Amino acid sequence: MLNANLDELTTTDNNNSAAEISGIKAKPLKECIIEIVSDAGEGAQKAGQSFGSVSAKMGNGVWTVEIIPAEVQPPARSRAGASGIRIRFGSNKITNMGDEADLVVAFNEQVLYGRIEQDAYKAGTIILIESKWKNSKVPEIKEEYAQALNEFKERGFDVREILMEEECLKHVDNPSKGKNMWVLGMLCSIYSRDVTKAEAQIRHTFRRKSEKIIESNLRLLNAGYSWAAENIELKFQIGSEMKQVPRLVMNGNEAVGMGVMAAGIEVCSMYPITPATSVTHYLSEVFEKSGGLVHQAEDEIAAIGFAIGASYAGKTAVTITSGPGMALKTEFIGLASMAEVPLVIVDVQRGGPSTGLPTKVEQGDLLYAIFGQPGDTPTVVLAASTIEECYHFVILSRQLAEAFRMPVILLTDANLATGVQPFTRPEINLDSFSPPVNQSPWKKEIRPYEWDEKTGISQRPIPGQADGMYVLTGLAHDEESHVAYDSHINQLGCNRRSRKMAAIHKTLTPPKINGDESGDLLVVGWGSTLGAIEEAVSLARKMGGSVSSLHLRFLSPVEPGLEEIFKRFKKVMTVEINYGDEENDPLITQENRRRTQLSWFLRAHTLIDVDFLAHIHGQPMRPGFILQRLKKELGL
Amino acid sequence: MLNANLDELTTTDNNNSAAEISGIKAKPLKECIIEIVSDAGEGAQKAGQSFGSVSAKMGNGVWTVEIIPAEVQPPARSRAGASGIRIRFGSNKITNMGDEADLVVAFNEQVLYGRIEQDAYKAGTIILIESKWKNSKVPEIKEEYAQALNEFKERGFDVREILMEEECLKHVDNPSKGKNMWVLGMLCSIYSRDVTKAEAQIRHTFRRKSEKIIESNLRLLNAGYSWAAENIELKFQIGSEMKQVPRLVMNGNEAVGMGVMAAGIEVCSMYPITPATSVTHYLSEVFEKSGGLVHQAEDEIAAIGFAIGASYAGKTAVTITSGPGMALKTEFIGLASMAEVPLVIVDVQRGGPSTGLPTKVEQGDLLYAIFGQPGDTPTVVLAASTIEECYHFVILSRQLAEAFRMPVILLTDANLATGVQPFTRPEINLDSFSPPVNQSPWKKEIRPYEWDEKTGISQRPIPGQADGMYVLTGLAHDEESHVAYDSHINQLGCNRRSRKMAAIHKTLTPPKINGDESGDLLVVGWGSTLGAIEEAVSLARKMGGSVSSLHLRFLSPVEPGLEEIFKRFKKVMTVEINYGDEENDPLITQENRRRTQLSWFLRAHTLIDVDFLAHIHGQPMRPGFILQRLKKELGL
Amino acid sequence: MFGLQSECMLHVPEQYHTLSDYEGAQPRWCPSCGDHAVLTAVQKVCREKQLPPEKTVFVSGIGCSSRFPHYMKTYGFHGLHGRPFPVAEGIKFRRPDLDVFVATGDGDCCSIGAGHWIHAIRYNMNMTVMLLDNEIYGLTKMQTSPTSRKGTISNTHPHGSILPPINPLITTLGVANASFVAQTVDWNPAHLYSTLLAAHSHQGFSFVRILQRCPHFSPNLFAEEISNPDLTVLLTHENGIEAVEEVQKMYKNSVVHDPADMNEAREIAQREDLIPIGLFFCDPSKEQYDKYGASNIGFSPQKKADALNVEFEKYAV
Amino acid sequence: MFGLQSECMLHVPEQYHTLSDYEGAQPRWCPSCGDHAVLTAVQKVCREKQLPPEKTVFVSGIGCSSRFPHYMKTYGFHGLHGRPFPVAEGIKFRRPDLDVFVATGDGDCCSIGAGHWIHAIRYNMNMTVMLLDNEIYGLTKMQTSPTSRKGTISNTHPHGSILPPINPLITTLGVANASFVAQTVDWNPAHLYSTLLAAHSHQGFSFVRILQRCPHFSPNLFAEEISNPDLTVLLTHENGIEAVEEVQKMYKNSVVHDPADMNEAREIAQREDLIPIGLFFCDPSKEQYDKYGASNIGFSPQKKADALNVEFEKYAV
Ligand SMILES: Cc1ncc(C[n+]2csc(CCOP(=O)(O)OP(=O)(O)O)c2C)c(N)n1
Ligand SMILES: Cc1ncc(C[n+]2csc(CCOP(=O)(O)OP(=O)(O)O)c2C)c(N)n1
Ligand code: SF4
Ligand code: SF4
Ligand SMILES: [Mg+2]
Ligand SMILES: [Mg+2]
Repeated sequence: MLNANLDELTTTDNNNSAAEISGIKAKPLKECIIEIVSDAGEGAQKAGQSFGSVSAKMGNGVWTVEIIPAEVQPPARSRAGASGIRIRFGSNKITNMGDEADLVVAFNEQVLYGRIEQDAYKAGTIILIESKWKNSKVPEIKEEYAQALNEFKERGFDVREILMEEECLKHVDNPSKGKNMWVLGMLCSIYSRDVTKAEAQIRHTFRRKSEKIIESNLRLLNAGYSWAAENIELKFQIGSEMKQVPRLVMNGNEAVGMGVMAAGIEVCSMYPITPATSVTHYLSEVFEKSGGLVHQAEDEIAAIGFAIGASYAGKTAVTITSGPGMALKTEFIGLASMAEVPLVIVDVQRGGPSTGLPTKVEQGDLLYAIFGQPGDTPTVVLAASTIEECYHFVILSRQLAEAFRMPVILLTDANLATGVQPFTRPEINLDSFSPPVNQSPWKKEIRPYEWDEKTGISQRPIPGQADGMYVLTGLAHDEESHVAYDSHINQLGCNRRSRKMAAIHKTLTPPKINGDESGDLLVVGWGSTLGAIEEAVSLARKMGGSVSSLHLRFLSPVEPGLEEIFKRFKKVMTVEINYGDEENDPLITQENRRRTQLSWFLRAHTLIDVDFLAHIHGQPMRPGFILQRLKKELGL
Repeated sequence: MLNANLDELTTTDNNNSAAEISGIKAKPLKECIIEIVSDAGEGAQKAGQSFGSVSAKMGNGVWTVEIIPAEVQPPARSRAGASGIRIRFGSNKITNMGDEADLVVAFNEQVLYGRIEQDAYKAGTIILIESKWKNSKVPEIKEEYAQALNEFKERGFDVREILMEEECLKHVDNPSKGKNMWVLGMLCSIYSRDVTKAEAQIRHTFRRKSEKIIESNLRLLNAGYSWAAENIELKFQIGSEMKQVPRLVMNGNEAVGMGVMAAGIEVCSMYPITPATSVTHYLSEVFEKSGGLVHQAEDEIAAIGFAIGASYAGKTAVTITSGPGMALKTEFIGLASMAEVPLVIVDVQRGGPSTGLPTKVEQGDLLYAIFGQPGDTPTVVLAASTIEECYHFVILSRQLAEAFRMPVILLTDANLATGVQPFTRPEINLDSFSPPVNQSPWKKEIRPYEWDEKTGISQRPIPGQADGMYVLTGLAHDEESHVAYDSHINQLGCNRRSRKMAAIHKTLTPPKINGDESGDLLVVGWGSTLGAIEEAVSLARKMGGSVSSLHLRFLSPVEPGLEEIFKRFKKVMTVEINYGDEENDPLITQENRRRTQLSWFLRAHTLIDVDFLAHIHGQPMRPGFILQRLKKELGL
Repeated sequence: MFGLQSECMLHVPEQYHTLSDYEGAQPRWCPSCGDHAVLTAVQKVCREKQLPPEKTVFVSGIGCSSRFPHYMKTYGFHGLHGRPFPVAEGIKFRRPDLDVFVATGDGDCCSIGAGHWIHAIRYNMNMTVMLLDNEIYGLTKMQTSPTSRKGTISNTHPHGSILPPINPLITTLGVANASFVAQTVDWNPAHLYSTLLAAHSHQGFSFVRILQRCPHFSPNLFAEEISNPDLTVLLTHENGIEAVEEVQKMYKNSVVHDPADMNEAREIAQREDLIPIGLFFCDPSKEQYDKYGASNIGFSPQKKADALNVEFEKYAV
Repeated sequence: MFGLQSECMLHVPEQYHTLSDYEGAQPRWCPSCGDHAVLTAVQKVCREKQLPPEKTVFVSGIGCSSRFPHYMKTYGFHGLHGRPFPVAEGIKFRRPDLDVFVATGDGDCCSIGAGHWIHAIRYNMNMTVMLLDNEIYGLTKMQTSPTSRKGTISNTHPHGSILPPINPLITTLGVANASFVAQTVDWNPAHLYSTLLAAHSHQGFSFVRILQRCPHFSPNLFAEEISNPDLTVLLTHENGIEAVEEVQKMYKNSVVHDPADMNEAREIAQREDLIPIGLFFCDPSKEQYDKYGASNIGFSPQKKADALNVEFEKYAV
């Protein structure tokens, strides 16, 4: 099952010592954060992705995340137009995008401002900036550039001007098309990347382009590499300390898409919506080959209705969407729960409420997923915390949906969707590809909702099975699926559907605690904040803080043992990308404080006073932001 | 403002002593529950409503509630077809439908079975049954009837057979059309009702019919009255102990409809759905005259979008629906909250989940109303507990929606919708009819979301106001309503919208406690269960129980002081028509027990272990059901 | 998850199905409701075609008419108001072996379901669609429907409805990829039966509007047309609905209409003087989305695993 | 609640409005996006008609095209994807004094918004509707739209889309109560302007499909039609779009089409060989739902109180 690439990987030079390149001794680093920022369309992301892949192939831990402009069609050289990529890489596993960058390559000074507004840099951050602007024929630009450079220096940045385009012009006619590859070469030199791996990566990236284009890109790569070797005295070396196992590298949406295939799902029904759509872009390309199809429906209601129809007919189905699309699926989720149709629903969360922040991260759909239904609607809710889990949890979701005959909502978010990280290449399990139900003849005496008294579980017939015929309905119904408005039948049906949740709960184990089993502070998180929380906690622990963390994957039913665990800590606090009133806001009291979703949920669940640290900046949680609060809480 | 009818009312014979009718001494009663049950279409409801109105006019407290068949088009003489009415009336205010009936008039024996299955009767209940069936030419019917009568007697019912149709035939040709009026006459005699009031009521009910029809109905009324006076030895007298004030009598949906007019609302936008539709049936008749219009939209999404458009344009608007319709409104409610469009949303709750129990009562939309949105979406949620509140809370909802520029969800339910009760005739306040915004020129310097820092409140311009122009958006936006994805702007906007909730909270006072301020048990309720809870609590208190109750009208923000109040009681327990796992269900533990919606909410809010008593029988809560549990809890 | 038999290639016993093999629960419509006649006709079509009940699925929304599946002894899906089409499409998408029928009402299809309706026409999946058009909301007790005639007195328009009705035939004919559009009436069992039979035989989305009486809420709606057959015009053509003698005798007004002629179909559908019944348009060559859906079913687990492995390779480092 | 001035009878200062009075935020569409041309044409129409900006409301859904309101200096409502129509209807319902425009995209209107679209046509409220049809999803980055031609390569159909496109003109013409249906193109400013002017002048729901270039995602879509005006056919008629000389000179293919002729309108709309531009159908006599909405506005508080009192009487005991 292994391929050539992997053989390459296992023979990677695993040495950690400083290498010597072009005479300068490369400084060994444990890890590093770099950014490439530009106007939209200048290829910064492609360069960064290649850099990330090369680093992953060199055995590094990697996390890359796209910098998406705030505006859809931002004007050039504007703050709102900052587009690009951040790559955090190191000798060990990297789990989040980190805090301020160590080095940034900027194509103009205005986009840098955009990033400065996001607190992307610190004093000392190295700025490699395209300096053609200082020669601009437009006086305003010249002026803007000069002024910005002064300001950057005042802020303590280590600014180095580079005439990137001029350098490119030495090798190609139109530098605007390949500057990104020149930058990639430069970075490869600075960070002692294996340039043959970078070449291979370029060949892969441009595999559908002409040889001429590939050649030109390779030329620029090498030019950037040589130029840097000769002109820049920065040289770093990041070795690998990780066990070398076969790995895949992709973003969370690709991981969900692959998970859909690995789960043996046959129908993915969707309506485009950011940031979920790219899952289905990926599937639209390749799903056919694994015996599945994407259906682009006329809207989100139709998308889920279609998936429910397919599932009713015995075909495994998923529907994928984000916030506003989830809102539209409300009624059909209720039907799936009521009529017990297995269904996987993936919600790639974005900033809300309403249309909100379409491209940005938030964890604001938690309570909607659990309680967002008129009437009592048992639904399983799980959340992926890593890109790897994006893959595996789709498979798990299908299994739960079918075993318990109910809808399963899998929450991911915009941070996972666009973040890229290598993870262990999964084993493929042929069992996943089985059809959802045993299609041997149905026993006439078994009713379509023959609820097990204890677990609420029942087997379902599918069309085609003689003697299994029934009419599914969203009205109150008895075990025959006959419409029945009697008091006791309604009570019975609700009860049986609810028991499935207790049955699932029984199969869960308490969450693992990261850190000591008791102490001063317990941080509770869920979803994509995992890496940042654990990093902050481990930093605080190194500083002597008595703090641990735990991370929830199952939100409904929630994992067992929480109350008991919480009681072992003096204080419990969630970390969430969600809105919550601050304690010292005007008019706010303990009583009327509107709390973040998870903290609120956990209070009801444990009767323990769970506090929170939260923001809704549309940005991933940073370890530094969390650490700051931990230090305050722990008196460090 | 008072009318002739009211003058009549104030001169009502207020005497409580036993009257003498036809020689038999009428037995004085404090209160009484009677039912009329029949196949659908036999006019039982019309007779019962008239009886209720007459009783109200005689100064009694009254609660009538329709008995709606489980089936849409049930076959005749079937258990599922039981259709009719229950009237509970007494010398004091009546707040709920009570427990078992004292007397029932049945048009056939099968519908009685339907009611017996609902535990509508007890040993000793008097059954006046149409006995024509015993002469039926269909042997099965004869047999069924005979068998049923035996069984009824075995159950201890006081069965009296009456050849109703035969009696009617003495006065009219087609008894199937007027039997109900004959029954009304009979009941008037048994309960010493003022027959001239009954005549007036018939004239009113049939005011659009021909004089011939009215005459025929009057004839039957009087025939029934005389027949009973001569042939039935039952005679009761229910006096009035209530202060005689001008009153209106109507059901909760009519009260909502009148509230809409009284609130000065101009646009009611809806899509038909049971049990909400009758509000708009009523409004469709009369709204025009008070300067409003009902818009029947193509679906619920369009209905709320239309209302939001109207409100944006400065016209007060309401949208009215029930469970599945609420589900469809999810996305637009989010927009109204995000873009701060005042809007009243009335949700007449029915049994869920999904299509569920369309005609039956449940309180299952509570958490949906509060949390049913992707992202943080501050929304005011209030609930009417009485028919009177159905009226007043629409007015309050409009005021809140406009003062705080946000959506307000008003929850009622199927029990209030169809229950009929007299309440004090409200004062009409001309101020209610003002347009929503001050339409004098807008000051150019005021921004469209000029959020007050402390309260989050801002004034809004409406189209037509020069210098107020802005583009409303559901995307994250700043105070100018400009789309902005910056971290701090998103945080600011969410924060300002949230502060409005704290500001509303500050205006609320703690709920009044029914009973002692502290004790063994506190019962917490909301919505239509008020009457039953208070009745049960007062019965338990009379038995020596240390129990009090409180009833919430504001659920979001929730009324202040709860934690402090709860702490004064040894145990707190909600009473809800909602699903919750029973403690001793298989697999259920304290940890995985899925709790009812209000109890869950209050746990998070107060960190106090709030228990619950609940069912989802699709039936109103009965005082006896609650009392039973109170007795257990209190060791009575 | 199970692995015993798969891919819905189930064993269907060979036996002759009688009418009662298709009869489900006792219908609970009002006694003289037009839906009864439709049910009977459909059951006859099933028998005529000898559809295996277990391979037949009736899908509906919510409404009196949407109770239909309960009264069939087949598989059924009585879903959400306005949403029968997406569900039916999902059922059919990867199950070419199933026979799918949709029963919908004028509110269900033309009001809340209008968007799905338009798109269902365009998907043109092989299914038989019966629009039970009583020009009123039955189940919720007499509200105006989009097909209610202007001036209709209903509970939401007690002073008469404001707008002219939607004509479901013309609307359907206006959607790209429409492939079969017919109209019939509940009160002529022979024409009803022939029309449904033709609809079922057509490969694609067969849309049949059935004028349906709701005596409970609009007792006089079609009274005139029923008592006077001259108010009906019968569309005849060799490619049209099969000409039954009794039907032809009954309706003296008839026009020969070639169902390939879209322009004429629209002109006839537009007529307001007479009720045209028969086949308006039929084109079996239209693109069928269910063919796309069936294009890659039945892959073996190994084949799926292989495809996944190919993907892994692309992302391997 | 306030009581100072009411019933939206606001004082509008008399002044001459220049183009810049209608110019809102700097448009953020791609530089050569067709939406720019539409924006310019609309601003000219506003100036020509001297619409008071504060009495003008632009309503949209979500999409590139739905950014439109932000670029006007009037009131605006940039709402939810697929829902511009209900919002616009609500705005217009009780505000006859407002001029309402709707800007919508092919996904917004014809996919997720299809149901509302159908019903908006039927309501026939007085508003000007611009369907900016680029045959693709722009904002979400190139997915298939219902108007994408069969075989379109998009991110959701990388191997080519499956179905023939919906033709928004024919669909609109198929809905009862349609009152104004026209088509124009973004690349002919004169025709674009005349069409929008005519649409705005029409009393009722004026539906204009604008073929709109999205150079970002489908650079070659209308390239042929733009370079070769003979691929366009101009509809002319004395009751049609005003005949501007430069337009008539440009398009040699023209047909005289009476916009009262619905059947011919449908036939022309069906043509696939040429792009027909001009007025397909116009009937100002159709029922207008906004007239109903405006039928009882402006009641005094006392009148409302009196009506309520009458109701109280009915329910008094
Ligand atoms: C989301 C939702 N909205 C509204 C309803 C209420 N409802 C049920 S059936 C119906 C309309 C029925 O009319 P039609 O589709 O014409 O069917 P008919 O009863 O006339 O056969 C409505 C509005 C519902 N069940 N769900
Ligand atoms: C409920 C919902 N679903 C999906 C989306 C995502 N979305 C935004 S715009 C759009 C389609 C845009 O296409 P179109 O309407 O043709 O406008 P264009 O961008 O081409 O002008 C989609 C699917 C959304 N915002 N809301
Ligand atoms: S109400 Fe009308 S449509 Fe419904 S069952 Fe009765 S007759 Fe048929
Ligand atoms: S993506 Fe297309 S439609 Fe959107 S702004 Fe760019 S060119 Fe215009
Ligand atoms: Mg109908
Ligand atoms: Mg588009």
